[in-house]
Amino acid sequence: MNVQTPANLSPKDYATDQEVRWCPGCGDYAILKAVQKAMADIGADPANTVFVSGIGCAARFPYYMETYGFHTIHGRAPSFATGIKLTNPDLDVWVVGGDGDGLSIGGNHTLHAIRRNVDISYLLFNNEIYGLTKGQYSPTSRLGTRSPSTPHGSIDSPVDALSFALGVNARFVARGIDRRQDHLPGLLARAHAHKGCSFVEIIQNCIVYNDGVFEHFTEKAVTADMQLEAEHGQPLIFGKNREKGLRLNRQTLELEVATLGEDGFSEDDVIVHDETNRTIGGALARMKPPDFPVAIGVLYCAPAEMSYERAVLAQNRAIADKAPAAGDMNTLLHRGSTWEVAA
Amino acid sequence: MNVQTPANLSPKDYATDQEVRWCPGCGDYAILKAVQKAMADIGADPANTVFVSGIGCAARFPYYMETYGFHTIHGRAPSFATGIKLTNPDLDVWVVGGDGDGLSIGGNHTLHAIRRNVDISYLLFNNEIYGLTKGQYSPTSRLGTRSPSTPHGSIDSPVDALSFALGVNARFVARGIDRRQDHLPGLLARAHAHKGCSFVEIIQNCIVYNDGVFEHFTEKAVTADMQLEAEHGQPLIFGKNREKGLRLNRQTLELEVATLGEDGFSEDDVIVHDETNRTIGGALARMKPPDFPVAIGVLYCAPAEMSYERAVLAQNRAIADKAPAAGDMNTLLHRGSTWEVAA
Amino acid sequence: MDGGSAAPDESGNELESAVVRFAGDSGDGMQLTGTQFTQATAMARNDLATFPDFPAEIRAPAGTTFGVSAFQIHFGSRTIRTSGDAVDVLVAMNPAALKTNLDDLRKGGLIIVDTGSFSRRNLNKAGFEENPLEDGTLDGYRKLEVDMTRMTVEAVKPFGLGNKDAQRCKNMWALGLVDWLFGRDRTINEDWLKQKFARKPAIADANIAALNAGHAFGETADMAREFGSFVVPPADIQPGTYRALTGAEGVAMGLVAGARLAGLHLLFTGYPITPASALLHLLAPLKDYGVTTFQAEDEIAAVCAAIGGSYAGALGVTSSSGPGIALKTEAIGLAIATELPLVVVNSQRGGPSTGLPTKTEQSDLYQAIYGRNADSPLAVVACHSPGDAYFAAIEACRLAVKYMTPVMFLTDGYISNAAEPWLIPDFEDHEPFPVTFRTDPEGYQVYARDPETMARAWVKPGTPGLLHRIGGIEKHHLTGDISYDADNHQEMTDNRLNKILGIAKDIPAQAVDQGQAGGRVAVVGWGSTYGPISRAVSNKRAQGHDVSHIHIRHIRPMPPNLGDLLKSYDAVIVPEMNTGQLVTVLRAEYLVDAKPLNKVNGKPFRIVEIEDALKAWL
Amino acid sequence: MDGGSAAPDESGNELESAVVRFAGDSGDGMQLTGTQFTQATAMARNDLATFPDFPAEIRAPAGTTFGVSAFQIHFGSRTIRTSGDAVDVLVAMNPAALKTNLDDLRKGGLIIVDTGSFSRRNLNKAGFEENPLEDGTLDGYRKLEVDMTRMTVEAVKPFGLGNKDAQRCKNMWALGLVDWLFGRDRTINEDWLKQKFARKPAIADANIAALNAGHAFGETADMAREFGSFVVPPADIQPGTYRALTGAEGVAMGLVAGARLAGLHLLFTGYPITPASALLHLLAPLKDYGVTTFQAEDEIAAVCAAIGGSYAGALGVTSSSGPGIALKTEAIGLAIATELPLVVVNSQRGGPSTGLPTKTEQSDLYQAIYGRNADSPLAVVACHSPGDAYFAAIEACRLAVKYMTPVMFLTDGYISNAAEPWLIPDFEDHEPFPVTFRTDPEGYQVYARDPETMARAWVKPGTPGLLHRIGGIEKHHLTGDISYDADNHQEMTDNRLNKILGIAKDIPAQAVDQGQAGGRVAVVGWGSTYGPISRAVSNKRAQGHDVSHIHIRHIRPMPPNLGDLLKSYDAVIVPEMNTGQLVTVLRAEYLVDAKPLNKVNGKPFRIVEIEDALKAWL
Ligand SMILES: Cc1ncc(C[n+]2csc(CCOP(=O)(O)OP(=O)(O)O)c2C)c(N)n1
Ligand SMILES: Cc1ncc(C[n+]2csc(CCOP(=O)(O)OP(=O)(O)O)c2C)c(N)n1
Ligand code: SF4
Ligand code: SF4
Ligand SMILES: [Mg+2]
Ligand SMILES: [Mg+2]
Repeated sequence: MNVQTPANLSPKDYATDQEVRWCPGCGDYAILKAVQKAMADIGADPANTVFVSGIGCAARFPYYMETYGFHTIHGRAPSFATGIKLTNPDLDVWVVGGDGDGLSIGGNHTLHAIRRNVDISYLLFNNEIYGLTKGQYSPTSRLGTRSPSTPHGSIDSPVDALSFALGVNARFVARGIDRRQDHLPGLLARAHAHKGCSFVEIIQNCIVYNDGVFEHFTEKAVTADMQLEAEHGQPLIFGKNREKGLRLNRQTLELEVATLGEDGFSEDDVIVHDETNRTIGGALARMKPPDFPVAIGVLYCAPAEMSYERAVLAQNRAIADKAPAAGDMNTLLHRGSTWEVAA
Repeated sequence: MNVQTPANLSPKDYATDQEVRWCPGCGDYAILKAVQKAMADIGADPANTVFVSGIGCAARFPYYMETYGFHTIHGRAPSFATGIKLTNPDLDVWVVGGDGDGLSIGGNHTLHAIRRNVDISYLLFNNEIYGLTKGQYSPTSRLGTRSPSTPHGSIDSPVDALSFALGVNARFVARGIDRRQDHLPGLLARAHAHKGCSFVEIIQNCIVYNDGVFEHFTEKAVTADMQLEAEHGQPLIFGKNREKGLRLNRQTLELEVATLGEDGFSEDDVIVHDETNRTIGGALARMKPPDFPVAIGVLYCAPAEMSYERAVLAQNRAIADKAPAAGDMNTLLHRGSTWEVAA
Repeated sequence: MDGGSAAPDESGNELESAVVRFAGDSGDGMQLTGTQFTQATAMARNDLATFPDFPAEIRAPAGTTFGVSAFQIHFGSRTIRTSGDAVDVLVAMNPAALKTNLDDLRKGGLIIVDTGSFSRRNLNKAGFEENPLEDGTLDGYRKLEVDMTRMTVEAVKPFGLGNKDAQRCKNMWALGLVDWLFGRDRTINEDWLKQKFARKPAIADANIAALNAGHAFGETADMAREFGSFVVPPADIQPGTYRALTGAEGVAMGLVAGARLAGLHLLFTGYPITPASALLHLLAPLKDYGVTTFQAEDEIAAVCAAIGGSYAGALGVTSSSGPGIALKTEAIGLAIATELPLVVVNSQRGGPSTGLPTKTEQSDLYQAIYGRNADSPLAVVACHSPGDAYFAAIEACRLAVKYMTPVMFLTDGYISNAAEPWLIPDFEDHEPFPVTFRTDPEGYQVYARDPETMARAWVKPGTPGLLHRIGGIEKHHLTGDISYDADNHQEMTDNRLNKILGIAKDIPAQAVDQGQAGGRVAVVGWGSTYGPISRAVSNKRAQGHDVSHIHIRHIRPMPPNLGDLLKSYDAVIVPEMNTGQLVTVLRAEYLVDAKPLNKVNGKPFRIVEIEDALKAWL
Repeated sequence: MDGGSAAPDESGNELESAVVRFAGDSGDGMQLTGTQFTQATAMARNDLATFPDFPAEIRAPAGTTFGVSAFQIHFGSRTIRTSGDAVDVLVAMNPAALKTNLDDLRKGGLIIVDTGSFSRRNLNKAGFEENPLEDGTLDGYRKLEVDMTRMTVEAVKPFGLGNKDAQRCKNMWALGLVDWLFGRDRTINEDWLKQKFARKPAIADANIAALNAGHAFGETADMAREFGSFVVPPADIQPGTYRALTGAEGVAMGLVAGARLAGLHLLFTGYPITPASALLHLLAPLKDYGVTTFQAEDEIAAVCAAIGGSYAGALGVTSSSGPGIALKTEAIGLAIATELPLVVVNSQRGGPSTGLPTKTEQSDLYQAIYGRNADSPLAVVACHSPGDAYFAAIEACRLAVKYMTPVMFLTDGYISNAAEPWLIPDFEDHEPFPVTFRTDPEGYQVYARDPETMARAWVKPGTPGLLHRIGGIEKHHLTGDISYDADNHQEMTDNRLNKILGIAKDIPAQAVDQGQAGGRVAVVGWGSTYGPISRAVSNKRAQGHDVSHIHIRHIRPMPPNLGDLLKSYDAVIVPEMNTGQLVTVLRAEYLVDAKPLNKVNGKPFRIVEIEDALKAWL
């Protein structure tokens, strides 16, 4: 180990010497690559960066990042991260976990880290399955998923990670895809730049237990038609020839897809993405094939004045500054009524 | 104890002989009254009704209902309820808990009971405080709440119960108020009628630790102006003289309040409540004073084909019906390859 | 015999000690009254111990038995070790208070009742068919019946309060009377009232008037003749500056002190639960003492945040009671596996499950020692009184940072709420144990151990050149890389165990609290049974019996001399407020035929209970 | 000496027993190969035991050591009790498999390697600098080097498979060879292949061709002369119908049987975790057996749903491994307080924390007995083998419903995955224990107890006239109303404890598995150490030593005769795959100086390890 300076690091400088132990072909490799690229692009200081994870295939992530890393227990990574940030808010803290880790056992911690707005970047690798425990269905698995624990098909409807996040006041919500190396690193850099909890769902193919569940929108051939790249200030247009756009149905107040030039639908009628608008963010998050493309990019971003741990420390400091005998232990021990017993 | 028939029961028939141990003046009394009235209105069979609760002041509820009751542990009531429904779907199961019980420690179980759509009626008594443990702030407490654990004011922003529920696919979302005895029993009857998880937030005043936090919209004098009673098919109008209505801002896609007759705003421009519309439900749930009234009533209701436990049992039955040797234990013991060892 | 023994007689005689209990409705302000009497008593240089007994309900309907709130104080001219077995003077502000507290009054003791509250309605609510003041219920006690309500209302008339506010002063009337009864200087109470109601002078004046009126009643009525006033001479108390200290305060300040002595920031995390919440409430305001508090969404998040804090270089401390500790056990395993410091404070309460949250018990010892999956050794430290809590908490912090290990710290509802006068130590006298974080990359290996303590080095993320990764999967015993190797797992398992066992070298030998090594009977305790065991043993010794008292602070590991010490007695008796937990540990560890003495009714041992049990052995 | 002792010689000699291990890359299909060889061996009427050893990774990169998957089978003409200490025949499909498995091969044992996989690249991946086939690494072993890859590709050419698919048949080639080596009838393997690939006949045919080719290679090559083929005569096996049974299957079917015998629906709840998930997978399809399975959002929700199920009148069962059980402990306390039936299955694995999930350990005994807050007694039952798991699981169900109590059921990763031939019992022979739900309102009191069992009555919600409320706050010992009364709490605490202790009357006296009561040494075990202890003791006894084997199933409470039994030996040795847990319990309970024999490296005891340890005592 030697002392590194953040300048001029390349993606491979963020790789450890550990053998990567995901299944060959797993989407996690692509995400690892994108993260390492994003780190180099950002110029992240490895010594000042911490990857915190729960348990699962995704949660193996820290072992492969040449930064500080804490591979904790199943579902609780956001809580560890909160403790880390409260102790040292200057650390760059990334949380990595799977859909089971973050939305099943860990749903509540995800909820509260988002609600409190702890300044972490939460990367949720969604493969719609429990990889590490060999393929049981997860809370994001689609209805009817056959798995070892649902041999006749699952019957509980899945949760949408981003709608959940928005429902509990997320201030940065984004979606990326393992295969979109052209898009993902930039998205991660945005998440990193956001002060507060940035919640990023990354669609990830589990080649062993859930291969191909995303191919209807991730296959090269359908990318243009089935993915919509939301960009702030740009009209929500997609399609091979950028011929389709989103508009609001005034009746239902829901989004709908229309073809430009048809039925008098012109570019002016297309909704322009405003990432500070919660209604648009929510509607984009909810869009599902086949009727809609899958929205990727930063769907919502509305930073708060201060992240949670900064506000905690600001309050601590304000009180401490006002306290007359700040920090004197004997003063503390003598607080309240005391009396003397003479010899 | 004697055998009761559901016919002709009055609210007091649903009261136990236990002394009610809430603080005098607590909003829980009013809710208890409303629930007992609703039970009588519904004609609920006490023997077929189970109240399940976690821990907290609110969670004392089962002791006061002359039905079956299970006062469990903090935050887990939805999970017990799920087990009960999976075992006997014919029972009417009500879950009662506070904001700490349901959204702090129990947030994840609330989430998954809603997502799965277990056929329970979940009554969340929101007093924005931990009552039973003597007044610490809760995840619904407003920013700046001073409490024993936040003596200098809380700094994490609260979660909105109904937005959370909608974010995780709730199919029945409603809000009531302890003081609205005219409104609450009917709401509860609606929740009961809904097949699937009905999630009801009930605004409840904690007279000891959080007195008056809701008075800006619950005081008699401001009721008409600060509460909006959403009713399916009716325009979203409120105000002492029913002079205010909600309309959509085409620019921001958000709701706004306008006065009828001003700036050409007429009743035709008022949004008509469609409880099957998630966008409207979501927008209503989010409305907060002072700019908006608080929406009460059934904000969203879109029943699924089948509730979770019904679907589970239907699947079980379908498989069992198809199985040739259904239930024969010796067949089970002999499944797979067997071989004979002769004497 | 302890409290209750020194019977006041009619002549205003000197007493060695006395026990007074104030009991009334939750709304009657009995906790304040008791605290104020405690202050005045402490000023009079009596040694003392107090015990508040809250109702389980937040605010039960007025007048009911389950809404009764009581505060007991035991004070004397000798060392006081418990809040007293039997009550000498019972102040009962209403029928319900009389009903629920009479059993504890010593025969011949004095009852002071507010007759103004003995209405038919209140009698009914308390479940009295007849008026106990009239039907002979109180035969065998001395009783002083005063219409305090009326007299208070009279006394405060000049201040123009409404009837309700006027009546609320009656606790001060009662305080005045009891102040008089024991010759207390009530200026301290007056001062406090002035300060408390600084912004409502009318209320302050009214309360002071009530206080004075109660006092005057004692002086002027024929009290002295009929009931006598009592004199409890000052105790032989070490000179110095004192304060009243509850166990919760002791733990809170001990944790702050421990972090300071280690040179660390304190990250205290919790989720409210009775009786543990008190710690969170006490620490939350101490932002000027390098303390950050975090109220998490549940106990699991709390312990994980504390571990995260330790990982990042703070002293992570988390606190709860039994059910909450149960939820933390998985994460504690991670702290054990990653060898990070952590203090877990358990304020024990009655169980199982929700149990009796406001009652005391010491039934989480098994959980502390054994309550985790897998071979998961950690250190366990127990405090035995409010003052001891301060020092024991410092010790827990010391072990956690020195040995890079979780430490389970045991206190209980009784210690947390009880108060005692505390000779305030000088912080400068404490031995510091500053942490040195590793910053030198040269030769760093994540799980390389200090040869003496077997602790691995503590590295703060943010340190250049020491990048590494840790986690809960078994790690190579040096590099810290994931290792599924069989021999390595055996080695790491042994290392984890031996590190904890090695702490035994670094703790004081087990002392004998009273008596000597060897002899007939040793009474062995831990935690809050200290007071009653100590007094019972000293009473028995005073009677000439060969009995010693051993009280164990370090429960895991135990002091190395403990086994031999226990074997030096003919009999070993282990009183516990559980069904027998420490006794199991001692039997397994040392194969001594230690005998349990168990009490699980939510209340501390009475001294006589231990004395009675000892009879069989002496 | 056990497996590994019977050295095959060159002359095709008869062996009493043999140990074969198939090892290869995760993608090589070693588990299937092993299972198929097991089937053929069982048909040949050998007794046998198997043990699969999966890699921790789902699919590690091909060729790496951490991606090696192995399957071991021990079979013989006598009773087989373990999967074997030392390997007689090792099939190594690649260099990594050779690397990680060679240590376990007995000196003089036979290695069969696929030379086709010994490319430079694969050697590198396995961490070999030199080719071990050439550098003398294998000196002292007998080796058979075959280019299985090439020969397989040749054999399957007619079926037009792609190269990859063709190569994937090489495990069947290896199976054919080993079938030949031990004279197995391979029709059963052929039948299985036909069935498995019914929809892909080309694949089926290719695999069968490979199987036959491997077999033919044995027959035609000069194999018989050079290496001998072995004959393991049929064991003296009880006649009847057999199946292979893994521990997970044993538990799963035992639970279904237990619920059936109680006349109840089974609600099985879990959250995936290795190695417990197997139970969920096995039970999920059994919808035609009155089984509902529920995959909850976490372990806490799972246990709560199971308790909810029991409350509503089903048999609630929840399952996990150590870290997940830790999360369930708070809720188990509620089941104890409300006295509802519940079975908690713990499939133990290596710890602490995440530990070694795919390795075995029996280190959750403390957690099972003591791992809860407060005085929270429950019953603990442990199974010791796959077949025993079935009966022990039924026993756990019986105790849960009869005594209205949670029962902790302990199994472990070794038992779960290991397989043995199982004489299928006739379900009609099992004694039913039907539950009677209370329906009579007359005189019903929620906590009134059956005088014999001390169990309270079980009432299903939905029953008219029996409306009541229960919960975790302490309850009146008869009415079930909330009670903060001191004496009541003592009574209920005693009741809870005595109910569990009373189970001792209802369980069989502790038997001596081998040997007799009294004597020199007793080896006392529980759980999966059964096999190695049993064989070690029988070996020692065969050598004339006075040593007995006692194996404990009922761990809480223990059989009443156990204390006297243990005291009847000069020495008591307790081998455990932990740092000494049962031994602590025995010492505390009976004050016998039981000595630990511990092994915590993720692997079962080898027989010789126990034999060696016994030397000091015999
Ligand atoms: C307390 C606990 N419960 C269960 C497990 C077992 N477990 C490990 S990872 C995992 C889920 C993996 O799914 P996911 O989080 O989606 O990650 P993936 O493997 O798909 O990347 C489970 C259930 C555990 N390690 N700890
Ligand atoms: C595991 C556990 N943690 C903590 C507690 C303590 N506790 C009891 S109720 C409660 C919160 C009460 O707040 P809420 O749910 O809002 O109910 P309220 O009393 O306000 O009606 C807490 C923290 C507990 N009983 N169990
Ligand atoms: S199991 Fe799935 S998610 Fe896990 S490493 Fe393999 S391919 Fe990736
Ligand atoms: S503390 Fe608050 S919520 Fe609880 S009973 Fe009293 S008033 Fe009601
Ligand atoms: Mg996943
Ligand atoms: Mg609340």
